Amino acid sequence: MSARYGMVIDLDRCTGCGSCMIACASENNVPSLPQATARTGLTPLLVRKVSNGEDGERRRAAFIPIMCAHCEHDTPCVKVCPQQAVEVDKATGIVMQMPQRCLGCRYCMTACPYHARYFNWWDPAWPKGMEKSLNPGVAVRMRGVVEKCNLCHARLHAAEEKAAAAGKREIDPADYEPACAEACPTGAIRFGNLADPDDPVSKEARSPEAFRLLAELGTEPKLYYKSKEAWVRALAESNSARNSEVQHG
Amino acid sequence: MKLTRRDLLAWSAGAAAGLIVTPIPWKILDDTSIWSQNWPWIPQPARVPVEIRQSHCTLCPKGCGLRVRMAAGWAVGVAGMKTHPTSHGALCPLGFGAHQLNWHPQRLREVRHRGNASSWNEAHAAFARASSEGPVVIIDGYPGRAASSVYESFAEKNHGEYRVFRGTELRSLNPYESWTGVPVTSLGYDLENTQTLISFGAPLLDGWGTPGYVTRLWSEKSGGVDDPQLRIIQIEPSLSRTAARARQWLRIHEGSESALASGLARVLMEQNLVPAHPPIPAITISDAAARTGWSEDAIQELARTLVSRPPALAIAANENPTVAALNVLLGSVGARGGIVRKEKISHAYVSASAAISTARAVLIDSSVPWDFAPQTDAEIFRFAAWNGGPTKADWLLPAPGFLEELTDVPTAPALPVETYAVAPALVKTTFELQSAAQFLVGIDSSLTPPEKTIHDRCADLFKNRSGTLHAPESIAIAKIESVQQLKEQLWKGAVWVGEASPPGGLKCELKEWPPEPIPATAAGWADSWQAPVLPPLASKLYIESNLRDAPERRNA
Amino acid sequence: MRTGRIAIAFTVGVLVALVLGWVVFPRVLYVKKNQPVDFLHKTHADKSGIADCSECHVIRDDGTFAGLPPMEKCAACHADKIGDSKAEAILVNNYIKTSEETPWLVYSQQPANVWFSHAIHVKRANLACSECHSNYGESDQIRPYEVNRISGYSRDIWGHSMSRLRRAPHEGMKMSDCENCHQKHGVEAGCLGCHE
Amino acid sequence: MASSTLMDARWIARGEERAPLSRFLLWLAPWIVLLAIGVYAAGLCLYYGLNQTNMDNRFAFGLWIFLDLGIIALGAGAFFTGFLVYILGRTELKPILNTAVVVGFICYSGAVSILMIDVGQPLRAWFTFWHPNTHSMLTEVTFCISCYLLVLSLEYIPLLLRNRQLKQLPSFFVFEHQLHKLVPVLAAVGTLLSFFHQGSLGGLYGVLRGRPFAFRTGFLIWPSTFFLFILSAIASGPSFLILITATVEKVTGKKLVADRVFRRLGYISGLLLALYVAAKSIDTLVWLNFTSRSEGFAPWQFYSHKPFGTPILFAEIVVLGLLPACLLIPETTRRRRWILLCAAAMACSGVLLNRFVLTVQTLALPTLPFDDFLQYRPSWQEIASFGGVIAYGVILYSLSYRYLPLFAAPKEGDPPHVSGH
Repeated sequence: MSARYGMVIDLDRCTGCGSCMIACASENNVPSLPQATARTGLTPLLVRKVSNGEDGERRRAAFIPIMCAHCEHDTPCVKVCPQQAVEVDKATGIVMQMPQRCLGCRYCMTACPYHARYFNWWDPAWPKGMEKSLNPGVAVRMRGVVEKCNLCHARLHAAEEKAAAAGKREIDPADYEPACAEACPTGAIRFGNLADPDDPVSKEARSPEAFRLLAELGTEPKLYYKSKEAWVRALAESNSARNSEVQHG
Repeated sequence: MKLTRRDLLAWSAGAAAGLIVTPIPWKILDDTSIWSQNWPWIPQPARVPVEIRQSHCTLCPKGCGLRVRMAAGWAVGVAGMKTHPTSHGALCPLGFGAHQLNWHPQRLREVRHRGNASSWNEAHAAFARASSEGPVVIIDGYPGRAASSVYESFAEKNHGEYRVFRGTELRSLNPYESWTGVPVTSLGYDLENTQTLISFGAPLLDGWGTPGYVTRLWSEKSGGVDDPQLRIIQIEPSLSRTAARARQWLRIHEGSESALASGLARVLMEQNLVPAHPPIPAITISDAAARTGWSEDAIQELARTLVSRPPALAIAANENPTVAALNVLLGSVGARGGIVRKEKISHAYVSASAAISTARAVLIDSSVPWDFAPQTDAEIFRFAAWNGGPTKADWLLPAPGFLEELTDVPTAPALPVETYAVAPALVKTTFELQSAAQFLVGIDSSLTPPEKTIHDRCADLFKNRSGTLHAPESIAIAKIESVQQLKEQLWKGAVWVGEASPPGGLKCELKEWPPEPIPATAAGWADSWQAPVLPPLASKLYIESNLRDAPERRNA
Repeated sequence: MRTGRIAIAFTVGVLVALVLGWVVFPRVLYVKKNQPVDFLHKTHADKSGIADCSECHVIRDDGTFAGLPPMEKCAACHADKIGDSKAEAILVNNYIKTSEETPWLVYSQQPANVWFSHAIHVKRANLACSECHSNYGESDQIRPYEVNRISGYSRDIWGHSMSRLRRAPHEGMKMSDCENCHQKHGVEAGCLGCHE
Repeated sequence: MASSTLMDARWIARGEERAPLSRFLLWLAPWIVLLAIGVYAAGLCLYYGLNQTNMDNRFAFGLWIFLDLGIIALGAGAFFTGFLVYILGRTELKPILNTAVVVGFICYSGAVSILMIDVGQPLRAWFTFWHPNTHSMLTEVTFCISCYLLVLSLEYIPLLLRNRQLKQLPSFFVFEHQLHKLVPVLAAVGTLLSFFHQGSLGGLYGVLRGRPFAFRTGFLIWPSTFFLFILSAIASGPSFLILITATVEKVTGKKLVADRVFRRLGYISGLLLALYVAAKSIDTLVWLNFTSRSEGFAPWQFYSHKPFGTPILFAEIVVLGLLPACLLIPETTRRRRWILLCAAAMACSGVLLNRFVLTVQTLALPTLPFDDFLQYRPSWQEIASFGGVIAYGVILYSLSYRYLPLFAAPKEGDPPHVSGH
């Protein structure tokens, strides 16, 4: 039985606190390097602040978490990788980035319309002793390779192993939740199996309220958003960055 | 036979041809690529089993429930405890990186005296001498713990003083303490029942109070909901995170919150929107409009909104008597959805101010924010797990860091119910640490050590038979069979929650309309964060992204 | 004459390269290390009646594999010396009495980026231990651990045969070996299935 | 000094006049310095990693990719001349053939070395051969460029062996002769390989569905840029050969190639350029009106960010495309050497501009509605490596010119001028 994991993020519930970003980095042993900047840092999950472009009291702001959308169809990064370091996992639909295979050509980064892929510009490093706090399930990446959200695959591994030990073929959905969804204090990030019609997240993704960024590119991303605020939806669904006032600072 | 150049060429050609059919080039190609996948200067996590432990965050007094992933005696990941009755699985963003804090480069690893390395023995001797020579002031940032009782008894026995540093949430409750006599630690905001919540700059959705308590209520009742049961109206000069997500953001001139509160009070009274008639504020509606930059109509409309969906509650960012008086006018003090009194009345603590007149020594607990700098000539003994930069303290004493000591977790500030939990020492320590309480017990062995106090408190809880244990299923305390069982549960991360007290029991009348306070603002978690340093991963929020502005104080 | 001489020089060149590549190179590439204790699987199977690998190499309830048994497991029987072999003395004096974990060198150690689940292979796929680990359990001789100087991998990953052409059936634990077995059994895992 | 001059003279082809060694070394000196700096910069990138560059997560490709695409386009003269001479029998172009091979070799080896620095893990670059993803344009590029570099080396070796000293080794002479017989085959293989990798380099960006500025539909698996790149490369290649040869003539003060060879090259370049401009115009119209809109993007928004306005599009197609084509095709303009040279320079610039727009503008443009338009400034290490490749080219060409018979008049008399097309 093949699953299609995806997310629905309720933008109306996102307060932009950033818990998901830190939980993600911690789960996946992403380093925080003193040299890194907003353009060279590693943020497999990045919450972006957007505004309606107005000034004064008419100004409104919202927060849009951006991560790998795990495009299902004609996945831009998969088809460009010269050495099969990226693939759409058949069993889960996870677009899997293999840092050990990657040669760091960064072609996939130019292919990704969401800028959800990050390059390890430096070798990872931690202050002395802090390597003891690394998550045992996730291998640390070396410099010179691309990384991105793998949907906390170490948790999927743990769930699979647990199921196998218990003599089951399918994992218990309760055992597999990515760190961001787990961390979200308002439940804005919801994770589920889009292939399961009864899954609440799958239902939500099919509701008319749900939308996707750059859906017209035709890549069938599995990262859905929803918002009741008209300006948020208009902004997120427009394909044009006409508004030069748009601020994500 | 002489070797010629031609022989050498032929030999080289043969060697090159031969080399291709040996493993040398291919194995080197393969092995160097494998080497590049595992090059040795990159740390790799240990291959050890992961064990889940539940506990509580003790970095600040909000006591959020933790789900800690442990490997080989170290914490390797932190998440919120989903079943926690007040924090509901949420943590502040920094909490998610807290397990790395113990290795922060700014960690205090040795006793330091005026910038030089010293020892615990010298520190003991110095403090013992000082306390015999004159009064000692002990400042605590996290009252109500077993450690706090050590400080209190020490201060009492040595004719010293015990003072408590209050965070912004407690400070916002200060006016009610002075009006009702109920200490701030026994007061709370009953947000569960509030329908209209007007915040005068309080970062309600950005780490205010127990973050999970507020955000869960908001996300269940308000975020993305068509007809919200909790309407947050944010009064703030700039578009903060809370303002961005509130039902309504009303922009106001910097520092005019009190003027608006007074103006609203005037409208409420003049238009008979509320029954009570306390003293009328001096400010006129047109004055309030001028100060806030609003129209008079806007103030009147807001006043009507406030009474349209009761209960309404106003929360100030800091100590603000006019906002408190507005609550009195709205009838929110001692009422459902307003300011309530917890069942158990603790005694009032002297609030710590920076000015300390007569003291021979000042001992500052590690829970007091690093920036708190007493103005005194006394010898300062500063306990801290992390060095937050330049300090006036004479002694820097390395205190336990994240999850390194057994401590109890009393009720978080501003919560409407009593809670009690325990955070056992989960992780190993690699150097010599002492908490301030251990330090004092080491000097005066007649003091009750914190472990004993925690045991006594558990015994009391068991004896009183009231409240519920959340562990993670709820168990009424009456069903617990022994103190031992209770302790076991608490050590495994259970939380005791007291009975909700009935509304009322909190009488508050104003004799005169309070004067405007000096404006003071509060930032979100950055302000309530008690540790002097941030986890390295916090750089994701303010350097590697543009999500937040960098806090002013940052230790790389 | 001239061409003959060239042919000889060429052949000598080829031969030198072959000797260098097939005889000298493997010896230079791998460093031999001895295990801290001369542990014999056979002795334990025969004398102490340990019948099953899983008695010491445990799969935990959550599915994780404990790998080599901890010191307490050895100490349960070897609290005091059993017999007076040299290995026994080393075990008891250096490790059990100091309660220090024995720094075993793991022949089948995979790198950090590999995720191999014993639970899935043993419990779900019902593979016998010997399918991958050969007959270690019956070995009556401890062999040295050989480590690749460049990659740091155990020699067992590549296999003993340098050419990888004439290998014993269970020799080699490179990715291609995993892939071959998966293909043979018709099990598709994808990258995600085995890498972290 | 005297003995070294003598040594040097022994390597120079008989009957050829070359500048004194001291002057030659003086000429080389600045280029050697530039190369040394470039090698040092490249070493920094290899040792410390790509943090030495100013590229970042959104500007993941930078100056170097522009360099690769640019010099490979200009290096197309090598395969195309070989194709014209050996396959189409345009033997009148033979005098330029050696230069074409050297220039091609320089361009391709330079591009491959920059590519090796540009990847984050060069030690694993061979995985592309072992685990190739056949759907990736980059795989096609890697395979074809590697193979074609091998072909160019095989074409370069006979030239090398024709050096006065090396020629004396009998076995080398035999080898050279055998290899020389292979040249037509190599030319054919080179043409095939080049056809594919020039196209794949175009496809590299054309397939990027996620970058609507670059994305193109096309024929079967190939986006239109695949064909446009081939066409523009073979249009600019001959022009580049004209420029190089004319520069060498200027520097050495010798007449190396007959004017009619220049004019012939110019004519070929002009014709192809005209064809390219036509194709590019159609492609642009299709893209503006259909491709981009089908992805939901109003195409003119791509030109709303300064300095990448529509003037760039105009310059690319008209000023540096149509105009040089118009100058190169008619005999009257082509006859004037300065017009020929200017037009050739314009044609090369036009193709370089096309490569620049496709690589740099594509990355600078926003894709998400709340993205910024980005700017990027290469670091000195990137610029120095770039300069190092140029210096490497100049040095290798200079050495080849000095010691190899690049322009030796072919003995088998020149065929008469072929007229009419």
